[in-house]
Amino acid sequence: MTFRKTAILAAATSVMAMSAAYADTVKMAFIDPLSGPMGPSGEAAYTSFILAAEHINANGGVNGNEIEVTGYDNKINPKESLVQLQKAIDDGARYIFQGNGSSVAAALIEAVNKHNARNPGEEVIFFNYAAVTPAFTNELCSFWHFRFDAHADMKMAAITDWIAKRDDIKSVYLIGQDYVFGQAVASAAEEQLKEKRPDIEIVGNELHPLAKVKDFTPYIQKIISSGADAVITGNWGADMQLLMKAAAENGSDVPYLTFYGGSKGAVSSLGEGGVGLLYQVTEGITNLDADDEQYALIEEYKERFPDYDYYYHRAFNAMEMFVKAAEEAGSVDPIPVAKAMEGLTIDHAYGQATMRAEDHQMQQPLFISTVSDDVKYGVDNIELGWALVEGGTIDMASAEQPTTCEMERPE
Amino acid sequence: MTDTTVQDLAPSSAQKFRQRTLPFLILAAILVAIPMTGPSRTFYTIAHQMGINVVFALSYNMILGKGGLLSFGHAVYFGLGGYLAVHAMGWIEEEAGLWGAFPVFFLPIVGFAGGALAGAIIGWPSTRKAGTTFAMISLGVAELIFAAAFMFDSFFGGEQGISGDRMNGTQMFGLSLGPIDDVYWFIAFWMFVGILGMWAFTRTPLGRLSEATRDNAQRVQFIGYNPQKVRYLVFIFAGGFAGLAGGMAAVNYEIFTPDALSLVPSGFVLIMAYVGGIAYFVGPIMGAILLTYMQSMLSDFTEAWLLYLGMLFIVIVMFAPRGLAGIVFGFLDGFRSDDRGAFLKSWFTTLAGGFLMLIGLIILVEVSVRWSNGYGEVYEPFGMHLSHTNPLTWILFLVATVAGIALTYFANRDKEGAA
Amino acid sequence: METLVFGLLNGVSYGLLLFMLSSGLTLIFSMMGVLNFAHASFYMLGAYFAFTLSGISSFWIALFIAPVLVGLVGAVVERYGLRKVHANGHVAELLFTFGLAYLIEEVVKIVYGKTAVDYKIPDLLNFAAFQVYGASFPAYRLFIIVIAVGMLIGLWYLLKRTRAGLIIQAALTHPHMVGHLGHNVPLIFMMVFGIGCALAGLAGVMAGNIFVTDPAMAVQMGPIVFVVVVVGGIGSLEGAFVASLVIGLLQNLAVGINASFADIFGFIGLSELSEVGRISISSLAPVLPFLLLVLILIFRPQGLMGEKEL
Amino acid sequence: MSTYALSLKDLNKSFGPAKIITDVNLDIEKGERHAIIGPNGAGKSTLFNLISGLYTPTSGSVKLHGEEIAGMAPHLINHRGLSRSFQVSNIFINMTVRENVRCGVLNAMGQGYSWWRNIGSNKEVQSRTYEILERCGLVDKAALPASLLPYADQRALEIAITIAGGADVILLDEPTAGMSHSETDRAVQLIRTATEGKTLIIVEHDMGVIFDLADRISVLVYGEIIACDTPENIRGDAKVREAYLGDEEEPDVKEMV
Repeated sequence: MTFRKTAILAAATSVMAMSAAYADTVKMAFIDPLSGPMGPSGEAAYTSFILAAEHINANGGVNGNEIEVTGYDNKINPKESLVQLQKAIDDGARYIFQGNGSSVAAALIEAVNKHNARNPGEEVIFFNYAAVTPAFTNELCSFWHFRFDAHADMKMAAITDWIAKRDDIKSVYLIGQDYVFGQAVASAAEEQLKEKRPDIEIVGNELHPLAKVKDFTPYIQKIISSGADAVITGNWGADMQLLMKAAAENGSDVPYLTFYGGSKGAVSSLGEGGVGLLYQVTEGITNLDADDEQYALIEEYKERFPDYDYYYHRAFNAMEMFVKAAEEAGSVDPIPVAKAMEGLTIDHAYGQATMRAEDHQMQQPLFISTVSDDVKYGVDNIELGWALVEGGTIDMASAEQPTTCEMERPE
Repeated sequence: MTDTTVQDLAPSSAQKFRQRTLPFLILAAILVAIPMTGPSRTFYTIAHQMGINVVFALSYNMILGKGGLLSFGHAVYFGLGGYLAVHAMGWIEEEAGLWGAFPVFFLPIVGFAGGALAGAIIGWPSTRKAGTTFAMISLGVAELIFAAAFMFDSFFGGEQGISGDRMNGTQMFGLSLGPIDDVYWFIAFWMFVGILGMWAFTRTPLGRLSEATRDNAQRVQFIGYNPQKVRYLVFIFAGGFAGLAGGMAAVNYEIFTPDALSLVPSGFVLIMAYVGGIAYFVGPIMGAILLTYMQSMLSDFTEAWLLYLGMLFIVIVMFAPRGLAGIVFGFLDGFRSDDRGAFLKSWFTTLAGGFLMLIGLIILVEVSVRWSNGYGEVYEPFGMHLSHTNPLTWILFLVATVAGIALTYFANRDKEGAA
Repeated sequence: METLVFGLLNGVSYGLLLFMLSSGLTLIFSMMGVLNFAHASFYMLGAYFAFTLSGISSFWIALFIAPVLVGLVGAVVERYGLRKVHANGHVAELLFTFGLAYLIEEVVKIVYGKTAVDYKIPDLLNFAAFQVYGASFPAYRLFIIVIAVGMLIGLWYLLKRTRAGLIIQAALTHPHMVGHLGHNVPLIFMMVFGIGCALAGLAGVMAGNIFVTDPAMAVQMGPIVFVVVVVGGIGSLEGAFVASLVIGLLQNLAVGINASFADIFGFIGLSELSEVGRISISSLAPVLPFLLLVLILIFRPQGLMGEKEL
Repeated sequence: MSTYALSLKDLNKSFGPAKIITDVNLDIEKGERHAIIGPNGAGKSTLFNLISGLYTPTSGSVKLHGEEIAGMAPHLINHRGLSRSFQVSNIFINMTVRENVRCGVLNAMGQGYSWWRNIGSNKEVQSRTYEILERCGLVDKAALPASLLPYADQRALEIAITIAGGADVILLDEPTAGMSHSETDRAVQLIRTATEGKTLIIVEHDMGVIFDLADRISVLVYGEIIACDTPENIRGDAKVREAYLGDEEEPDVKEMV
């Protein structure tokens, strides 16, 4: 144990020692919860960005510059995020990462827009890696905002695509949190199902208050008695875990298609009960076929950060895309990098990804996976992990959604 | 009897100047001097938050310290006032009705109105009782309003909240409110107004009566006042000033989200006021400044900042119930007393003891946090390599803690011996 | 029909769980006047202790040892913390427990990590007790009911049939008199606080594995416990029992009602499309207890079965 | 037709099965100084609490200047011109003596709840406060915190607060309890001047004080008024003797008989 940690430290110091060779430092700020109840969510992503940056630096950095990612704890509070944003900008950061909470992302988009308008020459770019409200790349779209995660409608498109292929699913139950996001998920599901499989009956459309329910058993019993063949939910955090625990406990045995089934602890809390019950949609899972380099990365991550699992593949995508854009632009300044990023395509471990120019929404293939006991990499330090389901690969075009964005670009 | 004899009972005008006018002159001088030092943007950002929290904490102390009402839902009035101000900001932008002519600079007045209105409506049933009943009602109301915030999107904007743009409408004092140093004057102005207003309130008959009701509600009844009415009126004002702070926050952040109404900020304002010292007018000001700083800066140094916050709070509750202000004024009193030498000796021994215990605590917490994370990170203060396997860590921890406890013990034994 | 049956079953099991939690708080509150904000934190400690103990021994040992450990922690907190603050009045005591809740959460995070631990239902009870209308009722929930009833009987026996219980009962109704009778009041306080915390710990042992055992569990459960105690009435264990069941049933049955405000108040012209009209009863279920709290405090401040006002 | 300052009719109060006050009838003239005496536990304080609004009568009526006040909230009764003191000093300990009195004065001036005035700027309030402090001999202690006052001065302050509101019916509950002889003499003097021209109802154990002050005396035993007459007649009343002789520990009996 001690030996391993020292070895990592030695590696870390050697990276530090090399830093003298860089021309300059590109400062990037990671603004997300790093303490409090949502702390683990932020930390799982933060560690991914740290590792990605280390790899880039070890390969000579970006245009000869070293990348430095600094964490700023926003306590998942929009106002505190703005304070942290000011601190980050003061510290010289010109690139901001954030993902936890659409309210925070909305506040940051607004704040970055205003900052850039009020402080020309000191522009800041916001890389959104997980806030999935569709509006951010539609009516609220901004030149200064790039999203690397598929937004809610895209994920829903993947889910409904998969359902459409399954003739045994005749009825669907929708359950979600009673606020903008949950409502948006429910209406997207309704619309898309009507279009792709008009014969499917929506037997329930339940909204429960956000983060208030302690026992989901009554909801599960409603689902069971409705006779639904599948359940779709956008729940996250405790609402997601408690829902799934209650489902397993009460013998619900239909697929639960989730956005956030991959959140930490969900699989282990269900145990074997999660097999064939919990499904998720993501841009990649560790048990997809990939090259050895990717496997090495997954293993390195697990070794470095034993509390977490390799989950934020898009963090590595975002960094890779940034480096490529900076190289094409021949600069690390925000505006040229942002312009180079528009329409840029990268090849990552699980396929291609393109940053659509019209709305700065990353287009990528999506995967539906479920909990399985026959996997290469488990999660939560147990044997169970995520395995691709049959017909679970949704290609880029199928997931693609139209945009209403009318972007204003600086000249 | 002549007027002069009557006046003799009141403090002299020199005293009045020293105790009442001078502090405000000093405050104004500080506020004017700050921008001259060329502070950074971060400084401004945190100073603005402090300004808002100072007003918010003082408004909370109107009911806790001066009114004796413990509330777990004060953020409701901050939030509702702030929401109204953000909406007003939107109306200014759209130039709806007469709003087009309303300067953004005066939005805190709208916040005040919103907070006071919410206080008037919610306070009506809840201030009929004091004590624990009031505390419980405030908790229930806060939960209800917070839940409602997610149901009524048109006013609360759901999870994303409502945002606005402060660079609209009529400009006041040549401030566009765009750049952060423009906003500084806005915050400084309203913080000054808020402090002055709430201080003046303590000098009104109602303000004094509020303290009388806190101390002895029964007696107040028998000299002809209705304690419920006193509590209700004070509650409305506290709501109003909380709303004023909300209005300041609305202009500063240009966004309001339902989080602002939740139990978290309500608990935080309680901690700010109590840590600062609820028995003193300046207490909440000190508490707001310290805790805002801790919230924004301490979290950069340690992820266990909430643990330190909890510790600080418990230590204050257990050992210094009069808060930071009590410590400061206690020191000043002791310093002026006849037995200055003995007092200073005991005071500084306690201070040194507390400091040593703090070092012990920090070592324990920081080493534990890193060990618990398991990333192999090591706590390295002043170039020391304090891992959890290093004996030096535990020697330092033990020495600091034991020495700290011993020093505090002796200091207090001396004190008791002297008394 | 099936929603009703399940609503009743779940309501009772959830309600009894709430009673386990709130009986301890009722004891503490009515005897000591301390509104223990950290009560749910002791519930969390119960779950975590049980997790550790069932890891090194078994669930059945944890079931007995963990509440005792939590009780000891509670007694220590009373002896070295609360007692010192007591002189400064009830508000100071309340604030002390408020800070304690922060502290326990942070310490738990350091010791057990920030994410949920894998605290599982024992295999022996991990099966479906019976099936109704296609849904299974888990055996563990029946077990909760059994344990809660057992605790109820034990508590009743302690209070009505033992000398210590008689003193506690006397102290519940006449807190100032007990000292005059020559009893060691500080010791009684310490015991009551310890027992109250142990009951919360027991609830944690029982609930930690059907819900999630993570550092946020205290914050999630905290407010609802207050609701139970206040709604039930101060100093009334019977009241806490009734309130627990009422709230358990209320929350579970309301979920089954799909009607929206527009359906109910349609006759006064409330539209399905308006924001108020869209709200459905089932979506309100989790906030109903707080509505109940506010209404009770305004219209019947002594609670459902309490004798004195707060 | 002249109305009584205070008129009690068939007043009853019971707590559960215990009857504390039974059919009390009492009429007090304007300007009268009326004393209520009786053994401990006779219900004297309960009677005060019923009159001043702390308790609601079980049945019966209480009329102040002819207006029914039974069951009214204390502050409303106070507005109608009745003010009381307490047996245990009941003052605002965190305020100075001057502020204590000022609280009472403000109400009389109709400024109780005002929040738009500076409390120190009203001349009338200041002079009235000064007047009351002077009358109660507290001027030199005006700036002291009330908690630091010696006991006798706290009792004086209690009376000062009671009369500050300008009520014309004053109820004093054992104003000299626990005082030394010289302090008692001073207190009697104070009560005399402070309540000049007002209706006074006083509960006392010190018979010296009562015979000094009272125009009439009511004797309350087990919740009933067994006698109500001038001091001279009470002294000779057989029923009163009997009631008091049954309670030999009553210290003032000998002095009285």
